[in-house]
Amino acid sequence: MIEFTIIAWVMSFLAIASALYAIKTKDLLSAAISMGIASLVVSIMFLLLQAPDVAITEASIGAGLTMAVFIYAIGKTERWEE
Amino acid sequence: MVVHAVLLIAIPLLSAFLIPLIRKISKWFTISILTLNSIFSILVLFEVYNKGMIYEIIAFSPPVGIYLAIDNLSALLALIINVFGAINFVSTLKEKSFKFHMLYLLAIAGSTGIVITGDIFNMFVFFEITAVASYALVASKKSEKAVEGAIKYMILGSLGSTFILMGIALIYSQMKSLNIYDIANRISMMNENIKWISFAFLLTGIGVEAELFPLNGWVPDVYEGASSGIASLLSFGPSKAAIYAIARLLIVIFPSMHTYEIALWIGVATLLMGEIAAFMQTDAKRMLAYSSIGQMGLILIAFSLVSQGIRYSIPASFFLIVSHASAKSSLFLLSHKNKMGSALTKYGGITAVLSLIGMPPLAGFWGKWYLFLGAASEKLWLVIILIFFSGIIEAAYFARYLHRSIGEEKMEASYAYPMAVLSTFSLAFGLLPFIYKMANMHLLGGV
Amino acid sequence: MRKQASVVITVIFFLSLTFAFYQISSSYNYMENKYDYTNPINESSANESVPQHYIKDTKNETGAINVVTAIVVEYRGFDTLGEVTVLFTAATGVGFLLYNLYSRKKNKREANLILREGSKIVLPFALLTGAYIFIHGHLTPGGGFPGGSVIASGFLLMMLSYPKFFMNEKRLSVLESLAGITFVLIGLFGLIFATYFLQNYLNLGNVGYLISAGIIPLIYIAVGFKVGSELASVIQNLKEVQE
Amino acid sequence: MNGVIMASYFTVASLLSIGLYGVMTKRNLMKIFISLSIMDTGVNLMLITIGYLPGGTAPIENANFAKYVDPLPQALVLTAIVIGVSVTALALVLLIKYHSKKGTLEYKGGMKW
Repeated sequence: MIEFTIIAWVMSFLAIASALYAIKTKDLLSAAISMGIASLVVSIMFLLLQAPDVAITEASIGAGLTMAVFIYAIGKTERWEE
Repeated sequence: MVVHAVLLIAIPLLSAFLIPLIRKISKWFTISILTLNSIFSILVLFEVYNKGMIYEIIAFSPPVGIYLAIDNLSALLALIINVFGAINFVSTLKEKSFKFHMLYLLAIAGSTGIVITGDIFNMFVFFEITAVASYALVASKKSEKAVEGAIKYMILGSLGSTFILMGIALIYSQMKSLNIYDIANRISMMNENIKWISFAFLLTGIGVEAELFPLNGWVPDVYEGASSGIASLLSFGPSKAAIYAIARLLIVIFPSMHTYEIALWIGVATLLMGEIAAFMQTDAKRMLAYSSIGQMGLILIAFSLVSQGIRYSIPASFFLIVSHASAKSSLFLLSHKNKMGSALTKYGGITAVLSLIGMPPLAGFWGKWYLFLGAASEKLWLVIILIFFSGIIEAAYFARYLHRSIGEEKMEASYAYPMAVLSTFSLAFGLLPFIYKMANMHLLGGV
Repeated sequence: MRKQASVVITVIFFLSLTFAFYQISSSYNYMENKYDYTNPINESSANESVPQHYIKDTKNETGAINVVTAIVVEYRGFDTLGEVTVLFTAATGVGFLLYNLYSRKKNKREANLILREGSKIVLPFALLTGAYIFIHGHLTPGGGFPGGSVIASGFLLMMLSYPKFFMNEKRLSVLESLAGITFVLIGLFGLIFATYFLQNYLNLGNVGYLISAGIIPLIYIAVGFKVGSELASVIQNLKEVQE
Repeated sequence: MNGVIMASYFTVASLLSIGLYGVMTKRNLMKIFISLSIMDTGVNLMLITIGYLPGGTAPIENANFAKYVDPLPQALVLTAIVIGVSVTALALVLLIKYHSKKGTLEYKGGMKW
C-alpha cells in the first residue's frame, strides 16, 4: 500500500501548490487554469479513495466545465488583476 | 382525506419545469399555482393541528431515506411563505419574462422545503435552491446597486453554504446519519469537540442567510438594490426559513445550555447592531433592512430562551416571525413610492409600524410580551433592559419614518392592495384565538 | 489590519479543521461499530448503521449494482430532484440576467483545420459516450451527471471549433423542461401507484441486466438529458454574451 | 493512521484554508470566486475522505472484496459538485454584468455598516 500513500502525498502537494498559485498570481487566466488543475488532481485523489463515480463527475464537471465557464467569463471581462 | 405534504414542493417544481412550454400564459399559470399551493398549505396546517407532527416519507423510511417532518411551527411557516408569496406576487405583475415567474416559484418552493424537510442534507439542497433563485431575482433589477448587492450576497452565501456542508460532513463522520431527529436522538454519543466545531460551522453557514450579526454585510445592499417586490419576498421567505433552520439546529439537534447561551448573545448583538444602525440611516430602504436585522436578532433571542421549557419561547418566536414577515413585507412594498397617499396605504403602513413597535393587540405586541415573560422567568435582567432599550430606538426611528412618509403621492393599486392585505395579517394573527392554541401546543416534536 | 485579521482567522480555521480530522480519524471502525438507536418511524432497522444497510440491502431493495447510484436516485432521490432544480434555477437565472446583453456579431476567426475536422469526428463519440454513461448508471460508475456533462463538453468542443455553431435556445429549454417534468412525474406516479413519492413501482427485473432496477435508469436518463441541455445552454449563453 | 487518509485530510485542510484566505483578502471578484471554487473542491474531498475505509473497495458489487467504503458521502458529493458548478455559472454572469456596468472587477465597496 506504500505506493498509494506516495501517490496520495504527491497529489496532495500538487493540489496545494496549484491552489496557492491560483490565489497568488495576478493573471486571472492562469489562476482559473491552475484551479482546474487542482480540481483534476483532487479527482485523482477521489480515485485513490475508491470513489470512481465522483472522480468521473469531478473531472468532467468540476475541472472541465467549471474551467470553461471561467475562461469564457474572463474573455468577456478582463484578464489581469490590479 | 390524506394530505401529502410533499406536494407542497412537487407542485411548484413541476410547474416551474412546465412554464417554458407555456410561455404565453406563464403569469396566470404562476398565480394559479401559488394559490393552489396556499390552499394546500392551509390543509397541511389543519392536518398538523389535528394530528400533531406529520412525517411524510419519500421513497424509503429514514435514516436510509429522507422524510419531511412537519411540526406546528414549520406548518405555520410554510403557510406564511406560500400565502404571502401568492399575495406578494400581485406586486410583481409588471414583470413580463416567464423566467422571472419560474425563479419566483422556485424561491417559494425552496423556502418551503427548508422549513418542512427532516433531513439535514436535504435542507442544504433547499438552501441552495432558495439562494440561487434569490441571487438571480435580486440582480434582475437593472441597476448598479442591485448587481453589487447580489454579488455581495452571493459571496457570503456561497461561503455560508460551504460552511454548512462542512458542518454536515463533521456530523456525518460521527453519527453516520443525516436525519435530524435520528441525529438528535443519539447526539450524546457524539465526540464533544467535533460537536462544537460542527455546531460553529452550521451556525456560521445558516447565519449568513438568517442575517445574524457578523455575517449580515449583504443585507442593506441587497434590500436597497432589489426591487420592492423582491425585497418583500426576501423578508418573508428565505430569511424566515433560515431562522427556523437555526431553531431546528439549536432546539432539536444541539440542545444544551451553552448553545442556548451562545445563540442568546449572538441574538442580542444582532439586535443592538441592527437597531442602532437603522437609527442612523437616512434612506428608507436601508433603514428597513437594518431594522430587519434587529428583528431577526429578536427572533433568535426568543428561540434561545427554550431552556425553561417551551412555554414562552415558542409563542414569542412565532408571533415575532408573523409580525415581522407581514409588517416588513408590507413596508418594503410601501418603499416602492415611500409615500402614504390613499387611505389604504395609510392603513397598511401604520398597522405594520405599530405591529413592529409592539402595540397591543397586534401580533408584534404578543411576541414582545411572551419574550419579556420568558426572559423574566430566566432572570435575564440585562437582556430585558437591552431589548427595552432597542424597542425605544425602534419606536424613535419608526416615528420619524411615519412622519416623513405621510404624503399625497398615489401608489399603484398593484402595490397598495397586497400591502394592505399583508399588514392585515399582523392584525389578524394578533386577534384570532385559534392562534393562541396553536402557539401553546407542543412544538418542534422530539423535544 | 485586514490582512493580519485574515491570517489569524485562517490559522484558527486550519487548526480547528486539523483537530477535528485528528478526532475523526481516531475512530475508524464504523463497519464493526453498531449504534443502538431507535428510528422515529420504523424501528425494524435498529442496530445497524446506515452505510451497513446500504451495502447489505441495496441489491434486494432497488436492484442496482452500483450502490452510489441507488442512493442518488432511490434512497435520496429527493436530493437529486433538488439538485437538478438548483442547476435548472442557475440556467434560468443565467438566461434571465443575460437577456439584453446578447450579440450575434460574427466576426470571430475560424479555428484551425485540425480542431474543426477533429471535433466533427469526436462529437458523435462524445454523445454516444455520454449516453452510455447515463444509461448504464445502475451497473457501472457514472450516471446522469457525468453523462450529461460529457454531452455538454461535446457541444463545448463544437462551439470552440465553429464560432458560428449555435444551438436553438427554445429547443434546448423544451428538452430540459420535458426531462424535469419526467422526473417529477415519475415521483408522483410513485405516490399514486405505490405509497411514497419517488418510490419504485416497477419490477426490479434481473439484477445485473441493463433493463433492471425499475425507475433508476429512467430517472438517470431524464437527469442526463436535463444536465446535458442545461450545461450546454449555460455555456452557450456565456459565449454569446456581449461585453 | 493510514497514509492516504492523512494525505487527503492535509489536502482538505490546506485547500479550505487557502480558499478562505483568498475570499477574505482578495479585492478582485474573479479571484474571490476562484477561491470559493477551491473551497468547494476541498469540501468535496473532505466528505469523500470521511467515507473512506482503509482496505475498502468502491461500492459496486464485486465478488472479490468483502469490505466496501461508505457510499453515502459519494452520493452527497455528486450533488455538491453539480450545485457548485451552477452557483459558479450564475456568479460569473453576475460578474459580467458588474463589469459591463463598472468597467472593472475590483470591488471597492467593502463592508459598510
